[in-house]
Amino acid sequence: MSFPLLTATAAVPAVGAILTAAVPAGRRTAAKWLALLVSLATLVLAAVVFARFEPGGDRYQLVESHSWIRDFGVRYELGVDGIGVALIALTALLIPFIVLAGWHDADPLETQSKRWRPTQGFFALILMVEAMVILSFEATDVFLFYILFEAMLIPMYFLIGGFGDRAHGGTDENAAAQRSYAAVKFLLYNLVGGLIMLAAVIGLYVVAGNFSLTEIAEARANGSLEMAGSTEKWLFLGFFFAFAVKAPLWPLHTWLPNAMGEATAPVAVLITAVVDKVGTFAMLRFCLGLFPEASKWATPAIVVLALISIVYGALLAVGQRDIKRLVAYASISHFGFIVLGIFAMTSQGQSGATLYMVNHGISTAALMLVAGFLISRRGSRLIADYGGVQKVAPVLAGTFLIGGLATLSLPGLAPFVSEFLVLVGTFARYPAAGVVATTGIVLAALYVLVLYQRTMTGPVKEEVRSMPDLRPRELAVVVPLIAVLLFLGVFPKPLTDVVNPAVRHTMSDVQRTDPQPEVTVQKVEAAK
Amino acid sequence: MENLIALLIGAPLLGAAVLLCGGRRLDRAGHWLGTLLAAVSFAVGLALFADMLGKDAEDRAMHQHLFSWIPVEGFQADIAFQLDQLSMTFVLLITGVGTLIHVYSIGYMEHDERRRRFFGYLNLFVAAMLLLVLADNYLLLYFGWEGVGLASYLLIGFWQHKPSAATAAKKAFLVNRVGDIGLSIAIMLMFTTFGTFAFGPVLASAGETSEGKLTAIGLMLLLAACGKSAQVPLQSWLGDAMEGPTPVSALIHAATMVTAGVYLIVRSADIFDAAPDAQLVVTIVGAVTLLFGAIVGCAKDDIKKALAGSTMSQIGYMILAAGLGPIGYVFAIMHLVTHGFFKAGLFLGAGSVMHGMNDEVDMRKYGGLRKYMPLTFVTFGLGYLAIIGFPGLSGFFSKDKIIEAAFAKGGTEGWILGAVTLLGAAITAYYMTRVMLMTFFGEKRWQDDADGNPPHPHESPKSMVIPMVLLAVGSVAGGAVFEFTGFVEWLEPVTGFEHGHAPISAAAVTAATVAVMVIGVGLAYLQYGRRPVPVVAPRGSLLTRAARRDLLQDDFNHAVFVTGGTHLTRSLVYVDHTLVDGVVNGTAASVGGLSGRLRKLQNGYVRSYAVSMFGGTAVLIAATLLMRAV
Amino acid sequence: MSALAAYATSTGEAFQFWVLGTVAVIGALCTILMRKAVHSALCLAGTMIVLAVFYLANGAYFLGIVQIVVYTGAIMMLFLFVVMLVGVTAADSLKETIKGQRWWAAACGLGFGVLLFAGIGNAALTEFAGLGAANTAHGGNVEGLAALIFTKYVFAFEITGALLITASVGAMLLTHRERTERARTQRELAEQRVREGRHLPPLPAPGVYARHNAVDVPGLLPDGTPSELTVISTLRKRGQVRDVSGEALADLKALEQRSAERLGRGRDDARDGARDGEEANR
Amino acid sequence: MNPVNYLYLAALLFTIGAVGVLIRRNAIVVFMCVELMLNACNLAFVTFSRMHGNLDGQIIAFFTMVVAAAEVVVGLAIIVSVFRSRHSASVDDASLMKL
Repeated sequence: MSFPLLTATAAVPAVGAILTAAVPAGRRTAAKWLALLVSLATLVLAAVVFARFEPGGDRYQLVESHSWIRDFGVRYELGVDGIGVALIALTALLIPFIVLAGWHDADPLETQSKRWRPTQGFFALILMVEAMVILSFEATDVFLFYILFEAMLIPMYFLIGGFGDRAHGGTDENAAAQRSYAAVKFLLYNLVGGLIMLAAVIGLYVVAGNFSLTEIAEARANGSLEMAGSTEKWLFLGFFFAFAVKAPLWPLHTWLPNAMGEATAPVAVLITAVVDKVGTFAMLRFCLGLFPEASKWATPAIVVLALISIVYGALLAVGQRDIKRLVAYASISHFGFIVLGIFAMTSQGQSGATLYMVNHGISTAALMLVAGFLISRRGSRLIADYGGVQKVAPVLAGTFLIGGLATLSLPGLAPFVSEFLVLVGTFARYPAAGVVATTGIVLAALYVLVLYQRTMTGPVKEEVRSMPDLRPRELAVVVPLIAVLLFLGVFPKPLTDVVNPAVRHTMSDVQRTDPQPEVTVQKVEAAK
Repeated sequence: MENLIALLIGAPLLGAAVLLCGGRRLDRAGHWLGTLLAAVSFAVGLALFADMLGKDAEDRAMHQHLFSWIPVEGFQADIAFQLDQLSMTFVLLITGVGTLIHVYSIGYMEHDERRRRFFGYLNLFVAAMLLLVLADNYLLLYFGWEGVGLASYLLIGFWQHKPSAATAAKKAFLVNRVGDIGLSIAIMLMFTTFGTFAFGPVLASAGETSEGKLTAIGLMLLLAACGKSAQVPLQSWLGDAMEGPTPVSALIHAATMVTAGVYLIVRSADIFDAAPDAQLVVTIVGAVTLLFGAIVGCAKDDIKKALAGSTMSQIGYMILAAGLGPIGYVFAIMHLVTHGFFKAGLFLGAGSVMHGMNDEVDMRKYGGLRKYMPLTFVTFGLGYLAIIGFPGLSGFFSKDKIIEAAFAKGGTEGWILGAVTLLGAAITAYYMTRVMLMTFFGEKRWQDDADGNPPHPHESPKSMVIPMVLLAVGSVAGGAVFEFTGFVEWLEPVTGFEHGHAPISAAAVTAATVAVMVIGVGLAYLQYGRRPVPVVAPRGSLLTRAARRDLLQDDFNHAVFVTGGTHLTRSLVYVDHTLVDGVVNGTAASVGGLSGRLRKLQNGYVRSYAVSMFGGTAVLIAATLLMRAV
Repeated sequence: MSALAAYATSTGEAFQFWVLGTVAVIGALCTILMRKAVHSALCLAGTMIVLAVFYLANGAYFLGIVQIVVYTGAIMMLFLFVVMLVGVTAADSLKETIKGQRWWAAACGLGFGVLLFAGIGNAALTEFAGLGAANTAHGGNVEGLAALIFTKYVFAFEITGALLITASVGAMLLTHRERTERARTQRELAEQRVREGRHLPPLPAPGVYARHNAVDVPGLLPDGTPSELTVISTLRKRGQVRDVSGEALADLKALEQRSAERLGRGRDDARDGARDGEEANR
Repeated sequence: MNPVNYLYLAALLFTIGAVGVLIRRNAIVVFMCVELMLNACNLAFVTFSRMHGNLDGQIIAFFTMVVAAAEVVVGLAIIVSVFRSRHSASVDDASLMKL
């Protein structure tokens, strides 16, 4: 029996979370360093997973399988395909920066009791989320996945409700009320989604007799498991609903702006860049893998919803007055792209969607974390409270602009690659949808540049005059992220190599082939 | 030699990276480094040019494949370069004029504390522009296309503390993005039609698909070109873009970036040749913009905006020529290059004037400057003569050829296009003469600046004058050089060439061109040379007032897109809050209300609970009995 | 008798059932309707005795005796003991305070009863095996029960033993109050009393002029008013203080009047004295 | 007479006891009503025992008595300690469950 690498990748942050939580009250700096070290160790393990994964090998690799609840056929079954590997890498990559960015976000206030240990709790919860997210990317047992899908709500709930943004307009009580509203909303939305998914999970068990993704998919493929059309559709809808809440897709999106607005910037990144990816990932792995026919049946409706998300999210981002809510609506628009790419059911679309998940995570992290640094300096989330920051803090403004440009998918930065792939993939199957989605790139430019113009340019406002530029710790967060964005923007090959075979498998799951070009072109020798 | 192509881009890219990341340590030497790297790129370009000249006309294209950019199933995008005669022309223009403008900027930006960053942006622009013209596929071209857009955004908004500059930068980027939709849809169409978007295969097999598809691709490419090259209806950003520093206006918004649209159309010649409808639209767009820009240029009092109108108009010429097909491609590029010389020279001259006049841009507050800035006057004057098409100067050759080609289009279209180009030439002569007269002739109309300092017009430093002189030389000699060294033969392998057969003789066209030029100059002289120029602009006719406001296009945009968009987003924010969120919150509230009522049952009295237990037991018994009875 | 009880119901048993059954129902109703807890307890005891008779009639001789000895004799006495502790004279108000409680209770009770009756009526309960065989199998009812308890139900029996032990320990724990501080010595108590400055001498004794020596009768102050201090605090809290001052004054007045009439002395003085007493009483 | 009448009587007593639990506030009386219900059950058990001709029913009734005794002991102890602290034996006074 080989070393359980996948379990280890999730276990390290889980154990780290417990250790961090146990650090005594007076030693909060030790807790921070511990959390950082644990997240770095996880990154190393994730890198090993990435390196050990062979793009040309089996579909699921590094498989681990143990019986768990024998009576119901529930197994502790792990395995990664290329998509999982990419997303594990994303998660493991982002968490150290989230920890570093949130270094002082959970320091106890002067007024709090000495025995109170918010810092330990904050970092322990972040590591806990990391462990569960990584494990959910690895789980190939539907029941195991479901449990993780739900369980990660708990630490997220406390992260949103317990550690709010200290930059708020109103009184402390008011802010606390807003925060708990946001946290409860997040929890309720996702719980309702999870509940419906639970019904579908049980239904799947009734139909299939076990929970193993690989077995069910295989049985479906070779015809030994027949599923009535309507059954498959209902089960698909049950799964899809949960993932659409998590993703989030219009019109189930309204929890995201509240949650991202009220949470601290690192937690907001955790929500949108890491946790929400579980939703879109699960669409690819479970919706398409388990219910190919129903997925094809639902595609037109989902494509329309995705298009609405793209345009609607972008338009609402334009209309926001709060920086963090703006980023949240931008994320909704981007999730629309991801869903569009998944359900376009072309190789380009799905590769693009997978890359989009990774790239959106990094670019949003860059933008949101810099925005968080900005907000922490001025103590306000309102766009109107800023102006002329560029003159006072050029590095901050510059990194903010790069984050923004990544969000609007400028070529040369990673999101462009994925966005274009999604667009091309969609266009090849549904030209009209591709054209509508393209308007998203104009609107993206609009909200990013308006945000930049209003906060960074123009005459320097009195309140920002003494604003310091980025500190070394903050630079250590932003610079590597930007470097990754640039690298993946120009050379995404390491990622596409891993993702391509997985996409090929998914395409064969749904039994779809790419539309062929109208004209077959002889490769001109010179082009080589 | 092929491996040097990457160096063309690499040098300025390195400069941009070093200058932008280097921090304040580089403040003192940064401008020299930037200029040096631009010059290195120019030198490499010259070396490649020399190498290219040594080969046969058909074998001159060079390729360099660096690596696979986006390797995805059924989708190959490479980072690969193609250097053929067309690209070579652009490379030399970009690096040559670019280097000159770097030199000019050393003096122009001397007192700006952020000069290092300015050079970083300029280098970034040069790199992106080179990428645009060197790409061997449309996606990489798109990369460069957006890259120059970014550089343009950064440079227009270089003085970000001015809200007008920040707004102008944003506007330029946004309008360009609208055009980019066209380019991306065109690429997607190519992908679905041909399965690839590399120049070679797409252009080679353009004829194998339906004309409708090609027309669609062509129109989408045209949309992209309209955005980048400020053609109607996406021209509105160019005037505002003059908020940027003048060297930027010269390099980006006159000589190079704005002509990228022309490059795109000429590069896609095979597609347009097979789609006559698209070509027709191209010529119409070119013709309309030609007049539009010229009319706007007549009414502006801001020297840079007047020149911007002129740029728009001249690019209109190029687009029109590109729309004419093989009879016009070469002349479009030729005019593009000569225009690059004289318009850059004019802008640098304008910058020099502003430099001496406390950054005043209103021509009504100039006057009589020829005595104070003789060198600027001479170089600007030569540029002026070139642009109005004074016989023998560069503009004369290139513009004359376009007018001839327009007539050669044939049929009614040919006559109309020819007439429009001639009219445009007349108006060009008129507004350029107006600029010349208002700036350098007449009496002084100088005014103190905001701080109360009277202007002290003086000749600019050498670093600024030398580039102006060199560009003036180019403006004078460029046309003749091209005409007599075989520019047509040089480009023909790439773009193809046919001799147009105009219904009237070439000599007649030339005569007409000169005649309308004289008329235009004369009219301007009557209006601005004979009479004193009022310091406060007269109210003017309806057309003048409309032209001052860019023929109301900005007002239209504002009314429709800005106001409408604001209302749309506001109402959507409201809808999101009340309707989408409201449905959920309403559900929550009704559940809450129900629970509030149910809560009253939980009054805390044990006996109450006991009653419900007892009732429940009774119900259970009843249910059991009923089940047994059934 | 055993045979009778085992196999059939005689007329005698029927008579006994109808008479004693009526008594049992009346007893039960009285249990829930009496205002004083002690009355309820007595009624319940009556019902239980009736039930004991029914057990006997049904052939459960052991249970019948146990019912009387343990239930009626021990458990009900425990009830009475607690009733005494809490206050035997306190009468509950039967006025309902929870809105609708009584109606709901009545409705549920009625419905429940009807359902039970319907259920019993529906069940096919015509065959009666009788207990004769079972009771004689081991030589008698008690022996039969013993045989079952110590074989089949031995575990349950042991567990009930544990339950009883636990219950008694629990009851002790619940009612026993642990002394958490050291008992104060007499010296300390005296010092405290001096410090507080109240009632330095011992509290006055109850009783009035040797006429009423009961502990619930407060002693009278010199002006004829009763002093609460003389009654122990438990009675005071329960409100079971018997005020006899008015009675004493009336007696005094009558005595004075009589002596005045007899002696023919001035009435005014007597009236003054009586008035003084009344005022003081007020 | 049919011995089923004993069952009817048991049902009646049980119902009366249950209603008593619901309408009385005095905890001691409530307890007595519970005892009444238990006794009603016992009567039913004894009757069933006779009906089936085995002694198991009586055994159950016996256990019920034991448990009832234990319950009374603990219950009354609770009542006493509650009375000590609150000076009341009314079940309505202990309404802390109400929000």
